Amino acid sequence: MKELFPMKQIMGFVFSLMLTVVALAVYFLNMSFAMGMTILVVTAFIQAAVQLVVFMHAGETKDKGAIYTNVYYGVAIALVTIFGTLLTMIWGYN
Amino acid sequence: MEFFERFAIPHPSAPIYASMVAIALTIVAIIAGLTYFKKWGYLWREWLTTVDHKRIGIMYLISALLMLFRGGVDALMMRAQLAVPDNKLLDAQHYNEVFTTHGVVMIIFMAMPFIMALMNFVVPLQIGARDVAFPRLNALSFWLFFMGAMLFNISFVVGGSPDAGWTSYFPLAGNEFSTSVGSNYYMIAIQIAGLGTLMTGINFITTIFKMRAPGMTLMKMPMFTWSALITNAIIVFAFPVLTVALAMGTMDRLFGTHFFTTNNGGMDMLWANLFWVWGHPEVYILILPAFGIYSEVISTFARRNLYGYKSMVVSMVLISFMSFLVWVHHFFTMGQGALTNSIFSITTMAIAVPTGIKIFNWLFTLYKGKIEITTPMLYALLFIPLFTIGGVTGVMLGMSAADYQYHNTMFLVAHFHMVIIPGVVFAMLAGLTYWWPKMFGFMLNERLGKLAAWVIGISTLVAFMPMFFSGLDGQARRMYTYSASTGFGPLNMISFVGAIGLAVGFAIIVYNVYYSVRYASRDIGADPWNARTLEWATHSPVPEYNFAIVPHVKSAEALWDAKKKRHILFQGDYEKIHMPNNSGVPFIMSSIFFVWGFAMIFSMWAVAIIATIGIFACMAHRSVEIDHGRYISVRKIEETETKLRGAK
Amino acid sequence: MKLDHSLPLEYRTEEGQLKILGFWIFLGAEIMLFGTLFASYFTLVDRVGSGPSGAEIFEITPVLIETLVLLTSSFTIGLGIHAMRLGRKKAMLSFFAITLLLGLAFLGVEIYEFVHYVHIGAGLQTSAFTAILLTTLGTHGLHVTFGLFWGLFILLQVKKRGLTPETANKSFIFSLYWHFLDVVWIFIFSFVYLKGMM
Amino acid sequence: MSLIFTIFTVLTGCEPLLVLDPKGPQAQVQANDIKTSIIIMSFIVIAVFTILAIMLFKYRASKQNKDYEPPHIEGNVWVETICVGIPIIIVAFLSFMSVKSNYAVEAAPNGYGNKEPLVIYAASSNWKWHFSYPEEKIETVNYVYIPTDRPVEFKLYSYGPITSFWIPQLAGQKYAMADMVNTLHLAADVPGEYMGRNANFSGKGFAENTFNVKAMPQKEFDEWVDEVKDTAKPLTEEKFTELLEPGHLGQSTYTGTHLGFMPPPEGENGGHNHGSNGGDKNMEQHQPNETDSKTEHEHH
Repeated sequence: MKELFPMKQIMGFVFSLMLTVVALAVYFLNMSFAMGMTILVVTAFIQAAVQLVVFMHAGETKDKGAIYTNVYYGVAIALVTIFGTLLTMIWGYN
Repeated sequence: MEFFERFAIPHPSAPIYASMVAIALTIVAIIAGLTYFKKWGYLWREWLTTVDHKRIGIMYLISALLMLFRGGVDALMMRAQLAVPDNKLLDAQHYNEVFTTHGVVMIIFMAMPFIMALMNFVVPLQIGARDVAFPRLNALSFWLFFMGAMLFNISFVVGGSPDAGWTSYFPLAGNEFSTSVGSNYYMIAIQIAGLGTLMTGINFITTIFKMRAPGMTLMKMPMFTWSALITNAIIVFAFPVLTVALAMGTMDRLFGTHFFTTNNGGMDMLWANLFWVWGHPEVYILILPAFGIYSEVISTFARRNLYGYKSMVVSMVLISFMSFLVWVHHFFTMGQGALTNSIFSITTMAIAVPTGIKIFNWLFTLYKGKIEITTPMLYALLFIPLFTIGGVTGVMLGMSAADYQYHNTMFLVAHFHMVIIPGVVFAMLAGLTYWWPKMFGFMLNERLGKLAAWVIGISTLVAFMPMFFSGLDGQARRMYTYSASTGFGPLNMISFVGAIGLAVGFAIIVYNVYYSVRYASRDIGADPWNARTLEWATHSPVPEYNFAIVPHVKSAEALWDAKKKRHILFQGDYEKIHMPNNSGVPFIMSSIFFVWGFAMIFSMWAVAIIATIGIFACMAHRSVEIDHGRYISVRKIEETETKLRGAK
Repeated sequence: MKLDHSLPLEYRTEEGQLKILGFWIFLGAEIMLFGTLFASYFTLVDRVGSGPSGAEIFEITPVLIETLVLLTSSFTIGLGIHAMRLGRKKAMLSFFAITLLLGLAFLGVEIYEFVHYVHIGAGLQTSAFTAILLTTLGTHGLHVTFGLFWGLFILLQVKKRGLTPETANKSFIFSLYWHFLDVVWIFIFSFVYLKGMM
Repeated sequence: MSLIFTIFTVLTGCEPLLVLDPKGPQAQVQANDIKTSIIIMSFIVIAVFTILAIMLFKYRASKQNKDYEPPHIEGNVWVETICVGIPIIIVAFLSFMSVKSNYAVEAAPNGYGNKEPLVIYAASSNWKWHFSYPEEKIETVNYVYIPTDRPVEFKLYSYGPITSFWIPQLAGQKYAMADMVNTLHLAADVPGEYMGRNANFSGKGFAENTFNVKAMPQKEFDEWVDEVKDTAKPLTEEKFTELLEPGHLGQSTYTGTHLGFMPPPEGENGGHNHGSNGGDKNMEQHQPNETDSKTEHEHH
């Protein structure tokens, strides 16, 4: 009967609601840009990880190596693209 | 009448009218021929609806060769125009259209399908699989590419060709400076073909990860399969960037947005940036499968195992990641400052290190070998020195301060042709010759093949070496003419001679195909090259199920070890084989995509909306359809195997 | 067809396993798609031309509603897959139906938001900023719209054909897609809206 | 490689290649980089050619015994370390050189640092170049005079597609774009006439999108400026709008510049990082006599 109750899912949901509330602090409280961005980066990436592990079951089969490599690789290249673009399009000129 | 005026060519000329007539006549001839010989049913059943990776590979091959011809004619026209100063053969507008289509056709519609052709045909055979992971998606990939290519190619008879260069920099390609529909063709046709490529990427990664023969661990995969895996990984992460960039460009042109315009906050630089975020990995998408082919060919004809297998794999993985870190070297001169340029200058030169490892590994594969110079091997041996010249000039271009002098000049043109022609085109020709017997059951003539290889090899040098010098002498690329006082004349004349030489070389290949179809022996067995990998373990031509019994593999050179160490590849009895059913949906859906693309290009919204609904209807059909495939019975397998063995 | 009974239904056939891995790789491509949109967004965010900036047009209420609705829908589809793995077809169908309704609600709020933007002079053609804002949001919105149709088709199939390896496989893949859209939304919520209103 | 090099140099008519015949410090830095890298790269090319020749000479099947079975060789750590190590050393050396040169070409020319630079705004339009001298208050089309022995800062921007400002013998190129101003530093050591052109494809008239550069001693330059001020017609807004029309023009000279009535996209008028002003709005804004103060907050 234990597995009938979706404990994992409920924990995940509560956790992601909490992270949303934390992220909302940047709107309701007055803080510096750096502080706000730090909070947003941390909460967004933890939320993404929660979805990935709890809801998407990324690690449950023997293909998990391929799946995680794929996701990490995608995220790494997306970050390179974002920061590289900012560097060449904006920061490089200042 | 007004409705039809938009389809007119903005800059008509006699050759374009002649092409229109030729295209019309060809279409009539094809339709008449198919009807007369009652081949419509055959065409539909065996080709248009096929999901067999081997047939899809052959269709890619035919498309690639057609496009090679088209892009080659463009190249000849350009070199002829520049052969003498102040030439009047082409005017500026035509020259601009010609070099734009030459670039797009050669990269997107020639080199890409050529790679797809060989990957499709060879990879499932090399890993001992029955087909790719998603056969129907594979057919859809091909037909999307094909329809994209056709859409792009009708541009020069309907509405006008794109004329802003293959890089299509905004704002030149935007509404402000480009009023014909040419750049719409560019945006939409490449988008459609790109979707197909992305699906291929997903398909092949899944295939290679999940469908390898028992015993074939990742480090026991043949090098071509490794290169295919890495290439497709790059495709999956690079092509979405192109999708976004093209979508933004399309919106600028059709819906009046301001992404890349010169007003309302638009940023022309962003197009260049996104284009090259895709564009540089694209270079490696082209070159890595070529490296895979050379690895197979060199080790086969040196009669030795590939030297440094592990470092080959590691260097490819490194290249795949680093290829995403260097794109800014395509616009060092944009003004982003010394720090940014320094970072990307270092990453650019660093990528030469893993590439260098590969060159040395091929050289050491020859060490203590028993080198037999066949046509594929000759291409590989010509590749090494020519590609080295192309490669080291790439390192020179990577020095950003010096790049201020190379950028946009013939030096750059010389560099990337010396990389792409020996790197990609020679590899494709080597691969074509090498796998031809597996595809068609007979070999291409070796004497004609070697003659063509020599002619093409020497002509490449003659055509492109002079450009290094005219570039350093101040000849910018994409100039349709120059005055005699510049002194560029003699160098460009030499290039023109080289271009003719290349044309002669390709003509010899065409003649070789004709000659070999007529006269070559059909009695060649399964393994005419005495090769090392799994694809040569099945019959030539390959039966639809590839292997009657799934092979068991113990090393990266499964067939060689079977021949030398008596490994047994095929154990057990025949079992019934599950195969996918043919489907007309990919072809129909892609045809609707063609209509959709055409409607978008000419802003015919009603047609575009109907076509969009059609596309989604095809997807909905796929969602609810029940298709469990079919089985080939043991009796049928026995019959086929006996027949094929008898042919030996 | 080979059936491996130690695995959940959606993984039981070889074809099913291929499809799940293939879909994960597709999601890799989607990461890059949205990554590129974000790269463009961050580049163009200050280039507002003569139009409004983000801080001038963003409102917290609809954004919060959208976020909560989408987070909840991600939770309910997670429950749906949980029910599916327990073989409870009815519960699974209800959870899927709730998910789709929440998706519809999300889309409704988003359409309201778009109409509002256009109304206050932040249309697609206003500036580079509005163009990339509406394109980024619109790409996500189109994904959700596509997901609604896709989900509906799967719902009907499960209802008609029951829980078979095929339908379970399709449902599982759809749930991956839906969770992924939620992840994308979290990033839009954080780095488009909250950063813009900070 | 060097043999081919000689042959081609002879073919081009004994004249040295423009890029390798620098007449100013910036082009000199670039020519040195190019020459050094050609020499280093020649070694790599020669090494590869030699190894390939030896392998082909020694291990041809026709030279081997018929029963010879090539051995199975996995690889060798030492050989592979060398094959990685040497390229890394070369790349490290070239990187060092590249970074040093980057900072050199992006700064005031070496040895001229203490002299006051001459600022010239160079704007491209389809398919012409407009040169404005804000201090001298004169403007030229399709030709530019510069003094020797004095650093020159070209401020580059475009009324149209992206173009690239290039004077091979004085400095490498840099883009001119519609929504921002780029700075190109150069100086001419020797008086003379130099070829300049747009190197980035910009449409139909691209091939002829060239300009002449004449470097002369400061005294002659000052005389020329005075002469222009005495003889040339003033540049009105109507006249400049007419000049912007697509097409080719010969060389012409004006007193006054367009910078007053059509300020370049920099500082508060720039599109770059300053989103509130679009290019269209720039063209309508009238802000005379601001050019001098504006040079202070440019992008570098």
